[in-house]
Amino acid sequence: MGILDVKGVGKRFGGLQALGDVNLSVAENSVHAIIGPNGAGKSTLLNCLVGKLIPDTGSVMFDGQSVLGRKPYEINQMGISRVFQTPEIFGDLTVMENMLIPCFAKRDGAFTPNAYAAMRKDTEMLDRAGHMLEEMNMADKRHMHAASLSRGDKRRLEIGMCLSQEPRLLLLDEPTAGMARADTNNTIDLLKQIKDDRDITIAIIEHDMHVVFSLAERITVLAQGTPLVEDTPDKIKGHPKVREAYLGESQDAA
Amino acid sequence: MSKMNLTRRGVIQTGAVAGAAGLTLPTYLRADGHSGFTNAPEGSSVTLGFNVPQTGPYADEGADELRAYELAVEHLNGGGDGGLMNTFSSKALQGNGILGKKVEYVTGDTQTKSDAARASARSMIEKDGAVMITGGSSSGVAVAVQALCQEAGVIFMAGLTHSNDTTGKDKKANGFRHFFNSYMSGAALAPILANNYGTDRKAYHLTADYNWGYTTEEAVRTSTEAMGWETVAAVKTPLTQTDFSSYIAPVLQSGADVLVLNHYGGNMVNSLTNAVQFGLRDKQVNGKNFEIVVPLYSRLMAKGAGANVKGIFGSTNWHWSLQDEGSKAFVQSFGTKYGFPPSQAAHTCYVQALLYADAVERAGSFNPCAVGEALEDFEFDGMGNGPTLYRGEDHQCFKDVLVVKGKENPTSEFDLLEIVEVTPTSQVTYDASIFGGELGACNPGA
Amino acid sequence: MFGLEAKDFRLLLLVALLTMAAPFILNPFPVDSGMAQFNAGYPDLMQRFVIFGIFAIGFNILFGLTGYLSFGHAAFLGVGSYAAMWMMKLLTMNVIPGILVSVVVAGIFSLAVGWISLRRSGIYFSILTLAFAQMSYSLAYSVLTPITGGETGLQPKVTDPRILDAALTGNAPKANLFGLEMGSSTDLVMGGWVFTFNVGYYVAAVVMIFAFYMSIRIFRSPFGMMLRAVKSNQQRLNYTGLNAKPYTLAAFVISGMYAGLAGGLMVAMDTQVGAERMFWTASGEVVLMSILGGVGTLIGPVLGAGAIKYMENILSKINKDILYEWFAFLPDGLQDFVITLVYPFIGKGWHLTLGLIFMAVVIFLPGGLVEGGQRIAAMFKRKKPSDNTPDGKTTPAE
Amino acid sequence: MEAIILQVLNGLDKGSAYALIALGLTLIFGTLGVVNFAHGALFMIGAFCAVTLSRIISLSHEVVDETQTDFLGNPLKVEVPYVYDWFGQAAGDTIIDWAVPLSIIFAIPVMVAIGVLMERGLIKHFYKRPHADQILVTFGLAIVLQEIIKYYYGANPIPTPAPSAFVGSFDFGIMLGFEPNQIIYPYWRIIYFGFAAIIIGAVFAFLQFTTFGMVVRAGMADRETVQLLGINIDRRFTLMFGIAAAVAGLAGVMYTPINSPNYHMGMDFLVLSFVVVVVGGMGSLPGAVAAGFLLGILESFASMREVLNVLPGLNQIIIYLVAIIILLTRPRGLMGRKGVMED
Repeated sequence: MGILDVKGVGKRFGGLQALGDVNLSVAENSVHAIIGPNGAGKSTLLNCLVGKLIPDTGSVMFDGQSVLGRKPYEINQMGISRVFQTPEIFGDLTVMENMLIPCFAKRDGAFTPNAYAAMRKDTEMLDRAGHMLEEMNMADKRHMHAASLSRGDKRRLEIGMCLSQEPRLLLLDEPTAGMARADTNNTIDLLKQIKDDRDITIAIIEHDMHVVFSLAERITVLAQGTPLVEDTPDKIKGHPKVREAYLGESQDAA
Repeated sequence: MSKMNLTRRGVIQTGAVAGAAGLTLPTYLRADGHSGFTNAPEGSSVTLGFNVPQTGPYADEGADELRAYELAVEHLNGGGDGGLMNTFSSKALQGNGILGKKVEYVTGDTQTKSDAARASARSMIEKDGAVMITGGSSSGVAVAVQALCQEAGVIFMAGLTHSNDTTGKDKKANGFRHFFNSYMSGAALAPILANNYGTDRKAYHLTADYNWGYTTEEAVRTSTEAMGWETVAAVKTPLTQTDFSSYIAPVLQSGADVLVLNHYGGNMVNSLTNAVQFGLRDKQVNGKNFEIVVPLYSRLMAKGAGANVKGIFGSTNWHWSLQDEGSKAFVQSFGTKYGFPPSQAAHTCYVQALLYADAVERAGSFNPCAVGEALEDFEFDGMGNGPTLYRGEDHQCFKDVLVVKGKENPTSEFDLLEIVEVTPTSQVTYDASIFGGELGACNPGA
Repeated sequence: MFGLEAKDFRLLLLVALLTMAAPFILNPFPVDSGMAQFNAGYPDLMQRFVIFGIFAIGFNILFGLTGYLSFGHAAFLGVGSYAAMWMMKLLTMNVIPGILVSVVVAGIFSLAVGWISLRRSGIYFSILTLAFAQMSYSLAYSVLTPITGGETGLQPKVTDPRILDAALTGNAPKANLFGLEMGSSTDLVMGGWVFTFNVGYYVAAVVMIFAFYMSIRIFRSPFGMMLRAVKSNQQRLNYTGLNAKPYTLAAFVISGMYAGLAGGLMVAMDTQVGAERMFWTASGEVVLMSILGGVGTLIGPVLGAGAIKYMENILSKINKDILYEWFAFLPDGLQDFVITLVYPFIGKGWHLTLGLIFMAVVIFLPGGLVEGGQRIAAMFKRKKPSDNTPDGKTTPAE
Repeated sequence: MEAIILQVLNGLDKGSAYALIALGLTLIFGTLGVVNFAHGALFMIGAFCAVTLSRIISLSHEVVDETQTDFLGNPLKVEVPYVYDWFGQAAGDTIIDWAVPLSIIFAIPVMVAIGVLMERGLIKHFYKRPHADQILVTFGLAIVLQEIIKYYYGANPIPTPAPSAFVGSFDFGIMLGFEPNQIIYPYWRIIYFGFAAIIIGAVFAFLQFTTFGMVVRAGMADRETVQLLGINIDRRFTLMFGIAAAVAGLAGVMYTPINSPNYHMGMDFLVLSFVVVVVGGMGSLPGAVAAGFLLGILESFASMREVLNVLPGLNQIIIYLVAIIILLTRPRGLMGRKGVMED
């Protein structure tokens, strides 16, 4: 039993079988990567985990509770935070406010009509958000509009926002997609540090093998909607099936 | 502080400063209307408020009302040819303003919305010191502004408003109406319709779905049914309707042979145009020619409907082709100044302005209560509608009503209606109590 | 002070001072001068400034913060007005019950409309709100005439039951606050100037200052932040464990209650209600007010409301005679020419001016009048050497 | 039965007007992504093209007729149109009589010019601005346009009749075997329906079968890609705006005999046309047409007295009621695409 158990999940879009029969278990406090060529169903699987999609068959259990049929915000409140492929932040708000929102969501729940409360007096929240910004090395940018941050900073901010909720499971959807090598390495370092600093489970969907092999403790290879193999990074590296799946893909990509 | 006090003029000195923080200068504090009524004119002039639609669909009608008011002011101040002052039976007006005070005026835009009309009336009362408000071209506005004037303590001389409510259930002691109403239209029209179309007719009503429509339908129905007509159906149409085809198409199927359009303004122009388009008037039903009736006509609306009005009966308050001395004098005066004949809206507004001025002269005071008393049960002549009574019980004028017909061969763009009959006052008089409402006491304001 | 940041408190204080001193500020010209036409310090218009200010402040809580563009807010204003009017007819001419009930009724009505309309977003939401408002208007004008008075609207009458008040003697009932009549005024004459202090205006002004204060509280609360987050990125909000729907619904109801409050005050100041108060153009007007003043800013909507009401009431009253008076100093030919040039834009042409100003503001000042003010302020600042780095971006504009 | 057939006819006729106006609106939205609140004003300007042309045609000079007097007792001045002098009275009358159909030729270049001018002068600068700004600026433009028209033509409706050849109505009832006069419909409205069908068909064919149309459709789907292909999509979109303006204008021209045009007819149609477009689904041409006919037919049925006797006031709210029901059951209207105008 892992913290996240996916059993027999299948999803069809019209005539397309996006997910076949996915079985997956993510162990608590591990870093688990899901890799696979384009169209393998990685994103569909992720969307099934966070409530954006409801699978046609199977079950998804988080910490012993089913997430199926729950809304994204409910699943988040259960302890799953998601980082998007392109950073999803509140662009019109300041960096500080971006960080405050998840803090409030963690403390006050999905809806609190605290329309009369003065935010600037809520030192608990301000401190928590401030600490998180410091941890992310963004304290000096707290008054900037989030939209004006660099791509790398946006990514940091988004990860920081997720972490401020103290999630038990952090889902990352290709966190380094489109990044320059330097930024990618920074992100890897950041994730490693996160892993070292706290008790957290990380599930990562990734394309970039460099990232995967730097971070993951276990890897599931997905192809055509079904898990091909699941094993440790070392074993995966030399696995013939993986090579086959990836060779085909790399030719396409060229 | 607790007295209603809306005036700007006639400031008196009390020397007291109350509550106005930070004022060190010697000040004059207006505490009360010295003269005992709102906006008592002091100095050499008196201000009247002309509240007419200047924007919105009735803007042209409002423009004509404003022309009439300007003309009336000119005449009151002794300018021009004196207009109706020469034919008016009361000779109190001297052409030297009102009570020797030069008449000035302010204008406002009602937008034909009661909120906007009240806002502009209040600005004229509160800011400009108007002692009387007049004008408007719908009953909604008339009732709203009348209630305001009652509260503020000024006289309201209604402009064009045809609903029974204005001097019926919503009548007010400070409000007066010269224009006729739905009841009178019905009473005047019915005999003419019976003479021309026979007493065995089946009528189909299309009625604008608001107060004025209801009272007009009621009036025409009652009086035509009394003549022996049968009402086949009455369908209400939304005010905002522009295309009436779906209401007109089923008329022929119903077996009706007369269509009554209880519509005004844009509604009337469109519904009549649509009805004629459907060729209703070329049809034979029950062995008779199909006919259309428009209870309330105005020349401006007839102009909008163009050739479609030809031969269609309706009623109107006044028409420039009347040949009595008063009408001729007014048409002469207005036509010379503006180059075209006045509309009925212009006429009623001009007359209202003169009647007010005359009442002030006779009362010897601008006090609304005195003016109201002078107007109540006032009988006059020479204003274009024959002998007229301003009935004291409901402040409604009783006078002859014109039944008109769209002219077959107009000679100009103004020559659209011809007078068929002048229904005498006695036929359109009713008991003041039938519409309910409470006049209340006159309110002089301050 | 009052739980506000110093900057916000200064703004509140400024607004309070301006509203309290409005009779002076709005009457800058002596009564007998030619410019007196531009004086706006008479009770009706001052009352309208603050009432529409409240309406726009409330609308801005929904539109400015969440970005949901309602095209039906006039319906809540109208419903509030009807409720207040019925309180005046049935209970008492004291304005307190009327105003309270108008807020409650508008709140309930907006809860129902919001609950349905917020199932959709974007223009689909706008059209749903528009549809509800237009239905309210149409029904109030026609089949609901027994309740709404239809075309002629409702006014308090001597014959109304009014169970809490003593019987009236003949005269028209007047709205009051424990005996203090809304219509009563005191004039202060200073030289050629006359300043009018009206009870109704000050009652409305106090309510507006309170409404403005509440809106600052909302803007600066976590709740207000969540509303801005809804506008900024609903996706992220959902994945941050927050349920956007109750937030938007709460904002909708709050702004509906503001509209109801404005409607109730309108009846309290001027005892009349008509259905056209709910027509879609009235809803459009409050949208225009917000955008003209500056969406999402605290003070913008109030400025926008003032600007539009000023044009409607002052510009529309200028007629040709007044123009001739003004330009009397010009030689005849030139006078006629100038008047021909100006005339289309004033009096009955005030709509044209309004349209042109909207276009100009949207094209050149997307942030509305507030942005205009900021630009002017920045121009002055730039001249001074001590240009402290503007941290204007740090907090949402005021 | 007769009543129902009649209301279907009414619905088709009303629907064709709605569809025609909504078509241009959704075309502009679909191609340019602009919410055009001035579209109603374009419809109104079209109608005033007809008014203007008929005034030009009947330009007159005054001839004093000593035998008649005017209202002030002076000799009557009779207005004699120049066309009488040029072509004789009979031919002159015919020309004046056919002013509305002639206006179509006059209106097309005028409307296209206005549309192009509007796009180049104003709308162009608003592609990247929020929809609220687009709404406000075009709404401001609509007010300005209608005030200009009001300044020159007044507020009163101006009668603009159809040629006398089309006066009266056609008896469908006899054709279908009913009694005479049971199902009649005016010739001009039948023509309007046919005209609308032709215009709608032409717009669809144009988009479907011409290269220009294909590029525009591709642009509607994905503007950036088309631009990457090196096609000057902007110029085509400008022309598209001109075409949409012309469609609205023609709808206005042909509408003049049905209802006398006035300066606020555009505003009267504006809300309705937006409801039609949204019910059809933003940016969907077939949706707009389908919604136009649907609302037209339902509105007609709601105006039947048999219906009103049961549900008084239904005719007041039917359009909005239908809009609410459709939007609640079909989130993006009848044929809307996901993600369009939802933020």
